[in-house]
Amino acid sequence: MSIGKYIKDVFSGLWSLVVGLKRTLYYFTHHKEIITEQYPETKPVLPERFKGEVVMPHDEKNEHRCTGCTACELACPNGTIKVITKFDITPEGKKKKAIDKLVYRLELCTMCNLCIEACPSDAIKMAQTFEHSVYDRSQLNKVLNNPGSKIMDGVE
Amino acid sequence: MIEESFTTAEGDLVINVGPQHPATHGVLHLVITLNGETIKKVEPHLGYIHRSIEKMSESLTYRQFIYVTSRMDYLSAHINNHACALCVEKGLQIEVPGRAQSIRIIMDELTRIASHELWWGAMSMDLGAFTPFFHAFREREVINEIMEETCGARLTMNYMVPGGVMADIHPNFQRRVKDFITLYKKKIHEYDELITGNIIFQNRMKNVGYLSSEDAIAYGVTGPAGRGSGVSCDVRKHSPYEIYDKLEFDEVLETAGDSFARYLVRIREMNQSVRIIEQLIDNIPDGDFQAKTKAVLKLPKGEFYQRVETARGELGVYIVSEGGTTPYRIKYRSPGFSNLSALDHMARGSKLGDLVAMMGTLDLVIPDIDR
Amino acid sequence: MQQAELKDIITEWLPGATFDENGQWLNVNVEPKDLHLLAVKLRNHEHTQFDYCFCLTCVDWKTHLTMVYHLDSTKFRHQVVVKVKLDAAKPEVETVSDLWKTADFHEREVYEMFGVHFINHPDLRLLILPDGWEGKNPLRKNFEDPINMIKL
Amino acid sequence: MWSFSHIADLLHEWLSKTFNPTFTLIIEMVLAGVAVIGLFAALGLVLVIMERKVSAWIQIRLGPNRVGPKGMFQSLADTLKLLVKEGMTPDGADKFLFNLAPFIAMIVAMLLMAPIAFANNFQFWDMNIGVLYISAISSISVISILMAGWASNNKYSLMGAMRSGAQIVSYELSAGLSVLSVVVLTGSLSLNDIIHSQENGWWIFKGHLPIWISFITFIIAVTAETNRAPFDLAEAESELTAGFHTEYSGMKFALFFLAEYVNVFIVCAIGATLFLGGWMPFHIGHLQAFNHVMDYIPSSVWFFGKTFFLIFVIMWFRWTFPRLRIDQLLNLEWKYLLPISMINLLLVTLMAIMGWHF
Repeated sequence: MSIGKYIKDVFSGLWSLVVGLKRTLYYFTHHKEIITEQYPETKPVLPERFKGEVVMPHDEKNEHRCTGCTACELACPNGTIKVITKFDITPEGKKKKAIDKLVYRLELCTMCNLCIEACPSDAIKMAQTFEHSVYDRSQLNKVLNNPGSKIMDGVE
Repeated sequence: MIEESFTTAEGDLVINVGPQHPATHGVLHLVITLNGETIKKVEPHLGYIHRSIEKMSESLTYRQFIYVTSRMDYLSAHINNHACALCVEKGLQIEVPGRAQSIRIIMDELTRIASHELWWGAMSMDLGAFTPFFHAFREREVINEIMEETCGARLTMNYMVPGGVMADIHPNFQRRVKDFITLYKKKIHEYDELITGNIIFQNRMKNVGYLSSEDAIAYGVTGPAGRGSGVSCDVRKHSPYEIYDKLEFDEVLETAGDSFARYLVRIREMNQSVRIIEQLIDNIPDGDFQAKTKAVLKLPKGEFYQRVETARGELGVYIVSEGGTTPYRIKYRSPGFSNLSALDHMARGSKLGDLVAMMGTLDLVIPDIDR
Repeated sequence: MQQAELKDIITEWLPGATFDENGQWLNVNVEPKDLHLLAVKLRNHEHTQFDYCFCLTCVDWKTHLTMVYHLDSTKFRHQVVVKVKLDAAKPEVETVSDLWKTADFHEREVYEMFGVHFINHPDLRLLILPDGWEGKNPLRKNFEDPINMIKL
Repeated sequence: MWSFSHIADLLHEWLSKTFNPTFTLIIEMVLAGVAVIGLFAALGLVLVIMERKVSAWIQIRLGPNRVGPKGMFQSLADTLKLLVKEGMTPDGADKFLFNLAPFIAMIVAMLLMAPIAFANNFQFWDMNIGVLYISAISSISVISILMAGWASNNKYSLMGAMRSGAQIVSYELSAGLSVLSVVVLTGSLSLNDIIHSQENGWWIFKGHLPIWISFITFIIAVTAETNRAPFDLAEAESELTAGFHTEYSGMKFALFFLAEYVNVFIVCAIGATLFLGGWMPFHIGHLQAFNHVMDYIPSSVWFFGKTFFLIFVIMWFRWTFPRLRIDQLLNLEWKYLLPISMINLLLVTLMAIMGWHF
């Protein structure tokens, strides 16, 4: 190794370090580049497609669109959804299948969206909630239909 | 008694790197035999997060099994899903609409950039530089937000379905991708300033973990790791899927075969991914985003194999069908598993500190290895 | 090399091999005892040069097991699939890890998941399963694990 | 004007009037001890929060911002947490040495405080061999690391300790040689004399190229000596998890942590004293007005300002560079730093002999 190359090595090495130092000094002095989000104070705005949790929308008359066809139950890869059906008696005196409970186990859900794709009557959708932590695992077993709710007219 | 248990009969030190270790980024367990600081043997012990995805897939239908594969290589979740969707489509002989193909490729390439950015940060952190990690996450976060807006999730999207994609792109998608490309071009030179040109980094990387091209082929090392050894192993080039054969991009090849070559391949590959996205983003064809498929998919009896290029290398999906609604047997040929098998060969004779550089440039994702 | 040429050249080496051309690639079915011989030829012959084994796995057909080797040539970019039918009770086949080093790990995986014994394998130990795992092979169709079963 | 020396003089006067000389000495020693321990605690808190803020801003983060105004009490909260944590001793460890090691680290750091001039005429002990004393005592710190690494009965700890041993012993050389170049120019080993020799300009502003070289060598060498990144091989977390203090927890860990920061402070204080003029204010030639304004700033502010600037530089290094490998670390010392600083010392000696410096 010649002396010239030795000195050149030392200087090019030092220069490469200085380039890096310049970059970090830039960020040290430019505080408007900071990207930290202060989470609990400023909540993130989640897009409407965000898959947080399966919910069943009800209208103001406490009616939902679920016919109890179990398409979502069959589509779910994890057995997250369990449809418990009952038989209602319609005013004409006929027996009609309806849901008693639609049990949704959030702990098993992977938010894969397959149940919503499978639903023929758009009865369920994804909500944008994401703070799911609870103190007891049983609280993650949810019944999606409201108590006393019934199926909307015209949904078959 | 302390002295006896400390070393082997030959006087070598055996240390367990992992299953919990800062450099393994997961639960990889390497049993390393050391002579002083020099590595004599590296023996991987796997299975700490083996979830038996292959066995699980045997009981799921062809629509359902795709979501599990997001959990294999969680950094290229889109590409894993893509591979499965392609394999099912191959069996069903579905023609995917052009719009879906373009969207799929844009998503794949965005995933690749996000994955390489995380790799860049994590690898620099392994080498002791913490700052790049946060700088890389700044750009990665933009991609994650694009994903969140269109696919509804940030990491495990399950956006690809047999026949196309699950939903059409968000109206903001094109604008935000273009914004990302602008940001990326503005920031990419900082990566070189911070890490690539740094003399310490170059000394840590050059001539470390040499893998000849013959060995790379023999060990089945693919992806950026294989291309760093001069092996032309880009599946997108040699057996193109979707519309990759119509796109202009270069297969990045480096011939040095050391860690620095693997590093350069990844950095340049990000530029190629940006190039692919730029070609497609303004030319997404109109039409359906999903082909018409039956509600219950049944693959004909036979065997189907699909190779795709993930961020880590070649992913193979091998479906054996008996004609039912669920696959009879699924094998995922994961890139990480083969890449890891070369680690012992690469590491012998190097220093302990080099192991970190090697693991970093092989870009091991442990769930991908264990499946 | 085209499928027909490959078929000819393999028939020349191994007259007993049978072929299946329905799939994506040419499938070659051979006897376990012929596997290593064929593998050496495929790997080293100047017209085939299958230097890259991109997938190695096993399928449990309940009555028998099938080893599946997917081979690729980085020079000619042609592919071939070699299949070996193995006895379900005592599956044994010679290793190919001396030809393709990647087979080392893949064969260890097949060994523990399917119980296939690879003759002459340099280091046939458990790779993924925990130490002390005995007998049962998780990816076999008759595998049952009543303790860890998740009941929904 | 209220300066440190003024307060110290007043205190001394009052004590001498009230008590007999022996008693005065004892009280003064106790007070000095309390002052050092107080300085330690304050330094630990300040430097930890400083490091976290510097790293945060470099990494485009906000850093601690929850405890107290702008997160300024974060390190206090951390210290409280470490104090109440259980200090565990591993089963196979050599218990005596394991528990002793963090205290040795602290004692060494405390001893190094003695000859440092914190302000004009304010020094615990103005000894005539101050520089020699510092190089002698700072070499002892390696013992605590070796002790911790060996006694932990952990392979990672042992490797970290061995690396640290090799590292500190080698970098002592170039640190010593670069300090020597200032000593040669000054002609004295006393820190006080060295400061006074910079009355008409700090050494690095006097325009001597060799002094610049020795300043850079000094900064690199002391970064290595205090086991700071990019030379933190003793605790390289991606290789050795935490190196020599892998097995330490609670307050014993905190002592190591504190000793590291105090060591950084001390080497930076020495650097500031030798090259940046200690508590000397910044003067420009004959600009009398400017110089008077500078004189008006208390000497302690000058000293701490310079020291904290050097500390910032070392932190800046840490958050920019990747870590070296052990053989490269030794290469850097033996192939680059040592020859350069030796030739440099030769040059400086020539300068001193020929009287070329001013």
